[in-house]
Amino acid sequence: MLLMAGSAHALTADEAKAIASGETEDRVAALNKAVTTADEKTAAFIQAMSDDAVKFTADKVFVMKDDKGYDPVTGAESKVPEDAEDVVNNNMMRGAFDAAQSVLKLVGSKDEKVRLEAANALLKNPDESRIPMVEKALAVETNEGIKAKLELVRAASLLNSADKGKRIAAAGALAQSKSPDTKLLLNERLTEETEADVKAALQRAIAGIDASLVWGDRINAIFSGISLGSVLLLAALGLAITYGLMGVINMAHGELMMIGAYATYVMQGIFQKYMPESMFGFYLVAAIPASFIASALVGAILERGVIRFLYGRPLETLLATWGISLMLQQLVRSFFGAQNVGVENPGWMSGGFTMLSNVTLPWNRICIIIFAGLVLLAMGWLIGKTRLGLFVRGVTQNRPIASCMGVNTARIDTYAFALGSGIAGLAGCALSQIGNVGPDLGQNYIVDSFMVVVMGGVGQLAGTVYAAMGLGILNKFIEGWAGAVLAKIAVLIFIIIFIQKRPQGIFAVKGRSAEA
Amino acid sequence: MTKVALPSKGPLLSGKGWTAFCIALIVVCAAAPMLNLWVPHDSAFYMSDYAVALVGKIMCYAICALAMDLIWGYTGILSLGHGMFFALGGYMMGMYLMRQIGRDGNYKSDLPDFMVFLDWKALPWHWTFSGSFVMTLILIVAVPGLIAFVFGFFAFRSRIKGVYFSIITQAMTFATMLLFFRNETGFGGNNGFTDFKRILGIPIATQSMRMTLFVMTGCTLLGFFLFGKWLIGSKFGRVLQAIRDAESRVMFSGYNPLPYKLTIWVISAIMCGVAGALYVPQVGIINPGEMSPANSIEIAIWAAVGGRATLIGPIIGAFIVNGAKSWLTVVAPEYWLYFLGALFIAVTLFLPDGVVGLVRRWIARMKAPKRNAGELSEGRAEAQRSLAASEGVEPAALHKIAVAAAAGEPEGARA
Amino acid sequence: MLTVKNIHQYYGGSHILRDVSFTATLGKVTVLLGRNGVGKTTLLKSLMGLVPIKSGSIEFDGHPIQKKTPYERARSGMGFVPQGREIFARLTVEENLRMGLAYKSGGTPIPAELFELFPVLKQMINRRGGDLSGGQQQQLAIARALAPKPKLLILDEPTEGIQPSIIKDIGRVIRMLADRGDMAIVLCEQYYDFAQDLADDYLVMERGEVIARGLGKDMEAHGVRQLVAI
Amino acid sequence: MTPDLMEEGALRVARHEGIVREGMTESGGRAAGFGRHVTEGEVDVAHGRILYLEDVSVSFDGFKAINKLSLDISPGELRCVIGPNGAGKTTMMDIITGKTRPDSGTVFFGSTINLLRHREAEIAQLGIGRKFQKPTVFEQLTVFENLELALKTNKGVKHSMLFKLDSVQSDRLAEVLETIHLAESVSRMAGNLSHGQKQWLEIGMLLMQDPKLLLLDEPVAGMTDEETARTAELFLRLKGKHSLMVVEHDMSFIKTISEIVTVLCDGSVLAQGTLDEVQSDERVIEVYLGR
Amino acid sequence: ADTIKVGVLHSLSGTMAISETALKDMVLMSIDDINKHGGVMGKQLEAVVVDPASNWPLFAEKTKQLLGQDKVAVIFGCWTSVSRKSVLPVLEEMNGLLFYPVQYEGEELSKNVFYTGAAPNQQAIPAVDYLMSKEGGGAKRWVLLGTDYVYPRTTNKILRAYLKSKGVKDSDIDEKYTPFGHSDYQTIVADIKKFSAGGKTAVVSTINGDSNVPFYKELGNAGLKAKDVPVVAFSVGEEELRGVDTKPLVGHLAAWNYFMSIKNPTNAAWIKQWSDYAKEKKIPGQMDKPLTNDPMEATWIGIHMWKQAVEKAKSTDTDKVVAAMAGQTFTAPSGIVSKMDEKNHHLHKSVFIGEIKADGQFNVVWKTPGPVKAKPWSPYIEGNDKKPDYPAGKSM
Ligand SMILES: Nc1ncnc2c1ncn2[C@@H]1O[C@H](COP(=O)(O)OP(=O)(O)OP(=O)(O)O)[C@@H](O)[C@H]1O
Ligand SMILES: Nc1ncnc2c1ncn2[C@@H]1O[C@H](COP(=O)(O)OP(=O)(O)OP(=O)(O)O)[C@@H](O)[C@H]1O
Ligand SMILES: NC(N)=O
Ligand SMILES: [Mg+2]
Ligand SMILES: [Mg+2]
Repeated sequence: MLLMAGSAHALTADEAKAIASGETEDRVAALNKAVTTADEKTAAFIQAMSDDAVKFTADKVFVMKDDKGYDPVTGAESKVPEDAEDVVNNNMMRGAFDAAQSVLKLVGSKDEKVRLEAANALLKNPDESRIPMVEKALAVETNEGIKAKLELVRAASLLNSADKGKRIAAAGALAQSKSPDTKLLLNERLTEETEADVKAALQRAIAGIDASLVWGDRINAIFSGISLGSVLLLAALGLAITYGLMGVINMAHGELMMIGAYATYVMQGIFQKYMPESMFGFYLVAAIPASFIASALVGAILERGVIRFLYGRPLETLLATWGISLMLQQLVRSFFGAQNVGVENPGWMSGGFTMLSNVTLPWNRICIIIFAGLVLLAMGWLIGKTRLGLFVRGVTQNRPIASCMGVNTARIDTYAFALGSGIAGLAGCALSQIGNVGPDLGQNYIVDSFMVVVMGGVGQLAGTVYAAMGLGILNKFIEGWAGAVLAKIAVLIFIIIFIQKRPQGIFAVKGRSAEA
Repeated sequence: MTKVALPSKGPLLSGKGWTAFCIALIVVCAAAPMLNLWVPHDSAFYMSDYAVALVGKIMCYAICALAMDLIWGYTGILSLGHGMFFALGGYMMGMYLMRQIGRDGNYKSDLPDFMVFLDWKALPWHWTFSGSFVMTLILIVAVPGLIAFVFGFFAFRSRIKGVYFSIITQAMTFATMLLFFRNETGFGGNNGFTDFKRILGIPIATQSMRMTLFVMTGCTLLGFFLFGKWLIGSKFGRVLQAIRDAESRVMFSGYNPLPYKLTIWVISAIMCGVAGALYVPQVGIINPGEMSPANSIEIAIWAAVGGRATLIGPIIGAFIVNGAKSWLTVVAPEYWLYFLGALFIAVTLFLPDGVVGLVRRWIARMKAPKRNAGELSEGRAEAQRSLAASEGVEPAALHKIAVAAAAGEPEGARA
Repeated sequence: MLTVKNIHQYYGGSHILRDVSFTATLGKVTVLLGRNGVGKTTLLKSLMGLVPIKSGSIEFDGHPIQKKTPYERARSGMGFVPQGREIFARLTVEENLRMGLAYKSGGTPIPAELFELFPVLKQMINRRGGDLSGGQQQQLAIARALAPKPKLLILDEPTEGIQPSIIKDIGRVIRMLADRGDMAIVLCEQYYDFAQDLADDYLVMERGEVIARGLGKDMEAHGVRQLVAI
Repeated sequence: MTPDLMEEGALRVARHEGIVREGMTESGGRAAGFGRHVTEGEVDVAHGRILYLEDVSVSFDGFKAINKLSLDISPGELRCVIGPNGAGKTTMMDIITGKTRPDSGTVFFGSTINLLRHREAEIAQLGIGRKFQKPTVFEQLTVFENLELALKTNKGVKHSMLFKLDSVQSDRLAEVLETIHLAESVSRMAGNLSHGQKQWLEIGMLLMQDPKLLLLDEPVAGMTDEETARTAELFLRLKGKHSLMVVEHDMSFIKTISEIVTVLCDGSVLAQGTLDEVQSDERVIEVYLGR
Repeated sequence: ADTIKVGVLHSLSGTMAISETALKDMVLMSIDDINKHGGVMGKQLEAVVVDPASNWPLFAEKTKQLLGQDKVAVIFGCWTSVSRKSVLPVLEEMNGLLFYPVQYEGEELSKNVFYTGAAPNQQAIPAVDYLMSKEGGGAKRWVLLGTDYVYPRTTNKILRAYLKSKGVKDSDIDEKYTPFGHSDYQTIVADIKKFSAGGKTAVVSTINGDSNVPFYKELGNAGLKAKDVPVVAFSVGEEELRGVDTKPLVGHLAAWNYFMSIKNPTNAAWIKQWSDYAKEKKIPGQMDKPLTNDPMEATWIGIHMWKQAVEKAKSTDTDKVVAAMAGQTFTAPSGIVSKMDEKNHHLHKSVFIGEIKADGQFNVVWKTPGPVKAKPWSPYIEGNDKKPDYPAGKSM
């Protein structure tokens, strides 16, 4: 179905060629022209163009489909010569295609969501020439929300109108939408505006928008603090067991995280290779147990092979685990290469949740916050409430006596270390969703993890949580006004000073049991 | 009433010890220069410039390891921030060396190149003394010493112990590293200082200058070694070890641990600073990477590999680890981390007292069999007991004393 | 119940236990006496498997156990109250007692009689073990060993640091346990009167060797007190 | 057998026969070594008290371990403190030595020194020595070095760098070694001593420290009766020149040494008096001695 | 000797291994290639590989060793500027020769070094020009974002001066730095978003390799699209994108002198050679997904030009080779005939601007009409106008 049936005319070969090749500006002009009189063929061609599925030669354009060329005008299959070139679309061109498609969708689509998106897209790329179309769309639009958006689009399009009155009115209208997009439009106009009263109107509008964006900034800052905190927490939780409880100064903790991340990568590969495309999004679900098991296994091997000979000699564990960490890093380099490997967010974790016009909370971070919470609860329950947890705590405090109570200490040690390592693996799995997966992934987190565990008070799960969240939020708060480098320095200095005040961390064990 | 025989304090070094010390001194001051300067290059005995540089560098590291051992091995305080003191000493020396470049830099200016590049018109305040060699020497000691003093004073006063101390020292070096990375801090940012031309007007890139630095480093190392020996042998050293074992007992015995810890901490920091100052002209570069937490951990590792709470151990450890590193990165560039990692694991598993501990056990075993055989052949417990009684010690002590004697270590220097 | 034959033990090069042999029988209290440093603790630790023996055999309930790990020995029914209490400082009193029940199945309740014996433990059930006073800790250590109802109870100086009334209670408990007839008890003790009161059999050690042994009722006659004193 | 040991043996026998003669404490000239008082930093005991606690309270997470405790000790006194497990005896010593800060109350050493204003090391230097309930010695040092460190001298850094044992001090050390029966073990690592030996070593360190007030937390725990007797003898010798506060559960030991016995219960004084008096106190029997 | 030794000085461990390992393999492949074609002057090349482990002083030490012990004729190596600065004095003292294959900040010229990567004017300035153009989006405001070290700082200094010369106000430039290994770009991305509401904004990223992945992931998820705020990066190539899900990043840009996606026969052949080599040697990572990038190309060009120069000089003597290097040409995979400048030790290079595609490759959207001569002494830095365009100490 087409809106402008009367004026629509079929796509011509010349038009197609003008859109496909030449200087970008000319192509945009040709496109905008074609859109005003678009028919279905034009729409299909524009779609193909924005999919990069078009080739051209000096005199002909081909729409490509399954490696075959079709004439965009006639739709007939035609042979593509060897020397045909791919179309190249740069950002400007892509923007133009988006706008063109939006115009077409605005009236062509029955789906309200599509129309709303189209309206949003147009708002980012307003053009006075489209006003008639927008008005037509307004006339038939029934959805209030979309109508309001379209009003904004019209106002935005009028912002560069030659008529001063229209510009002032447009500024007023745009001020109603408290979003960064409209602010950008107003600002852009402001740099070009010469008339004083229009300038004033623009500035007023901008100030109004600014004021209402403040809350969004605050939410952003807090969210990013919590998010950083949850990352720190995940990184530190495993260490809270291997170091906090077991007393192993585990310098290979980071590498255990790295193994979890690589396990996620491997799981992704397996899904890509053996699973239907539609299942790909679930690779991460499978990667969670996989990363836990992979790291736990490595941890168990380390404990059996090295660590268990070193209980009661914590400083020696530093040396041995340092050696282990070097070897694990190199092992990964030998297997996977020194480069980073790519781990994708599954579809459901891509993008973000738009909370306010200037607050988009990325799904991957939201998921990690939730994940960290779940891991924390599970671990707290396991350590605090189960028999296994009791044995772990008992054994780590006094190995010989625990064995006299009938506890198989060697086995419990292995379980405990494997558990800590497995949690590190889970952290690695989570981190693969926001950062690098490479051989030195672990090195970036080891210092932070230790700081968190120690600041919380060694052996204090609750302290670890407080420290992680505290440092995360503090870091982001300072970063907001002093920049990332100074923020990091400030946080480190804060830790130094904080420990002066509380030499045993936030949750110090008080009293005589601390000395025992 | 039997007269109690109190153990007498051993000399600073045993006879054998002095001999070994003198040999080391001769090697450093005479043999190495001769092999480098006067032996023809194609001779098998020629000590290449590369070897001189390498050994010189490792001797600097050995000083750090020694410093680490005083604070960690003997006092039980693990510092994960000694890299910072090392780098600070290095930076003090580096500033002087940068000034000595004079107008020979890229920009032909009196200011160091990086300042010209940042459009600075004058030296920042903290470069005030960088022109004077004497002031530089003072600063090499004073800056690490003062920072260590302030940091240590507050930390020890707050009774920060164990890992808590380790972690804040790590935070300290990490923060300083980030600070020095910034160009605004005025230490050349990430690149740090390099391209040095001369010291005291004498070109650095000459063999004789290099040899001079080498000899100075060697003598400093040996000097610090003797100093450490003396310190640890004194009652001061024993208080340190007592603090390590039972700090509360030390306090209830009337010692305030604060000045003790602070003193050894500052001494240790200064030693690292001096090592850094000797290191910079020899390797030709100082940059904030030296303050990365990993570097400080490595210092501790040298000490552990060699053997903690012995003075010779850390020196040996520094040579073994760094020698292995230099060698393996060439012969097995893609596998050396496996070897190095395995070395660390092997040392902890099989040599709990480091290489020195191993050597001691060997020596003890060489001497012990006779004694053990004797004990076994006698067979009867009664006889053993009377032997012990006649020696005036418990049977358990017999063995201990034999081991200590065999290792030839004077009092107060046990693992 | 427990038969120890010719065991030898060394620390490093020094011979700590020399050819020690003895038996402990069900329903009897075997008391081990000796001066400081003669190797009593070492002997008890060897029984538990905490220190390895060089030679000799230990038989418990008819099975040789000298090759077994401490936890296997515990599971076969040996309970241990170590010298110096060694409670789990950062576990609560309740958790300490649960550790004592480690090899029992998950839901096994803490026997209520323990709290009758040591009421203070009930009172401090949620306090951290390490915060208790020295004597309270000692009581906890005994209760912990009793919790799984062992067949053999080994006590290393259980009265150290305990107030007199509770020492009496402990004495009564030990007597009672022995008299029930289903538990053998090995008790190492410095407190001579306490030891003598409880002893069915006694052993005196000197420099790692058993130098005297006999029935508890003969202790006075054999001049054991003097023996320990020299 | 040395005459020394024979003497000890006699004492042991005497004790068991319930005869403890007064004069025993004066036996031998060895006590002289402990009597050298240094005048500087002298504690003011003009008011007849060397230690004075008033209304001291401390609680841990809401649990009142010490509850309005008041107690004083005169110079030269040997005070025994008994009380049920958990009565607060060790906590009281923690407070006196600066290890624990009380929530309220005053603690004076002599009549001029407010102990609450001082840190552990200062308190030790003022002349309060302490033996812990759990023996704490420097495990990695030899017996000799343990004693040398405890020796009463200037404990500053510079001084200890340059320190050398002089002959008087060596003699002192040898003497203490004899007293604690560790002469044979001078060169052994303290960590390798048995429990009882460590107890002795810790007492030896206190002797070396030569404090005016000795706080002894269960000094004979884990000792044989014979050694207990020796300890008793030692304490009796020390008293007069030194003030002692001894916490013990060994009633026969208390009986040997006691003058005044303080019974602590639930963080405050329950009873005080001679041993006989408190032993017959119903409340003491109820909470402590048992029937 | 019947072989000529060639030093390979790239970090195989530590933080820089991520980038440098591929360069080591590229050197080895080039040597393989040269040896297969008869070597240099009839002699086979022999690689001496060492691992300076991302430790800057170790670079100097290894250089000493390569030149002094192993007597290598030339060294191919270094990535970071600081590593190059560290070896420079050693090279000059021992008169060694280094080929440095990475884009860098300029402000240096040594007669012992040939710079086969880009100087700022061969990368940064054209990129900014493009973004300012209507076609590139007509950016008015600029975020200069980098890792806190010399290359980004210098580049940004030059860019700031350049932008000012184009009439951009200081308030329209936001310079931001993050520490090495920074992995949390939430605040930065939020700030960019905020800043970009003030006018058409472009981001110039000099973020160092390792931090790019978290940066781009954040960018993608926060919904900052290339159409709205394009990011042009100077240190992000095919290799760096290996670790990124590029779908949300389509349209962001990079400026280089080479892209793997460039279509010409030389490049096709070279890529094939590399994939074959990677498979044959089972190079981890590369054998499954072989990638080429700009520094690899620069390495390849460098080693071949060195071969040509040695053959021209008939000697591996540093001075003779340096003299013979002047004006050497080589057909580069980027599709041009690359020329070593007669004087300034830098290559003449074409500049390409590519947009990231969904498959992790780049779509070349703009390029210079021809090779650009390097200006190691940027004219936008005060005092550089008087600098000679040849290394000091070199007889000209
Ligand atoms: N870990 C050890 N290393 C070396 N020797 C030790 C070790 N533990 C104990 N010893 C020595 O072994 C001997 C026996 O010690 P043990 O602890 O068994 O004595 P004990 O009879 O229990 O003494 P006490 O009554 O004082 O507890 C002592 O001489 C002691 O010094
Ligand atoms: N840090 C603490 N936290 C909680 N409770 C504590 C703490 N320290 C001591 N207590 C409690 O205070 C009380 C007094 O303890 P204290 O050790 O002083 O007793 P004591 O008189 O020395 O007993 P014992 O004779 O058994 O050694 C005990 O009930 C103990 O549980
Ligand atoms: N030269 C660089 N990219 O550091
Ligand atoms: Mg014992
Ligand atoms: Mg107590």
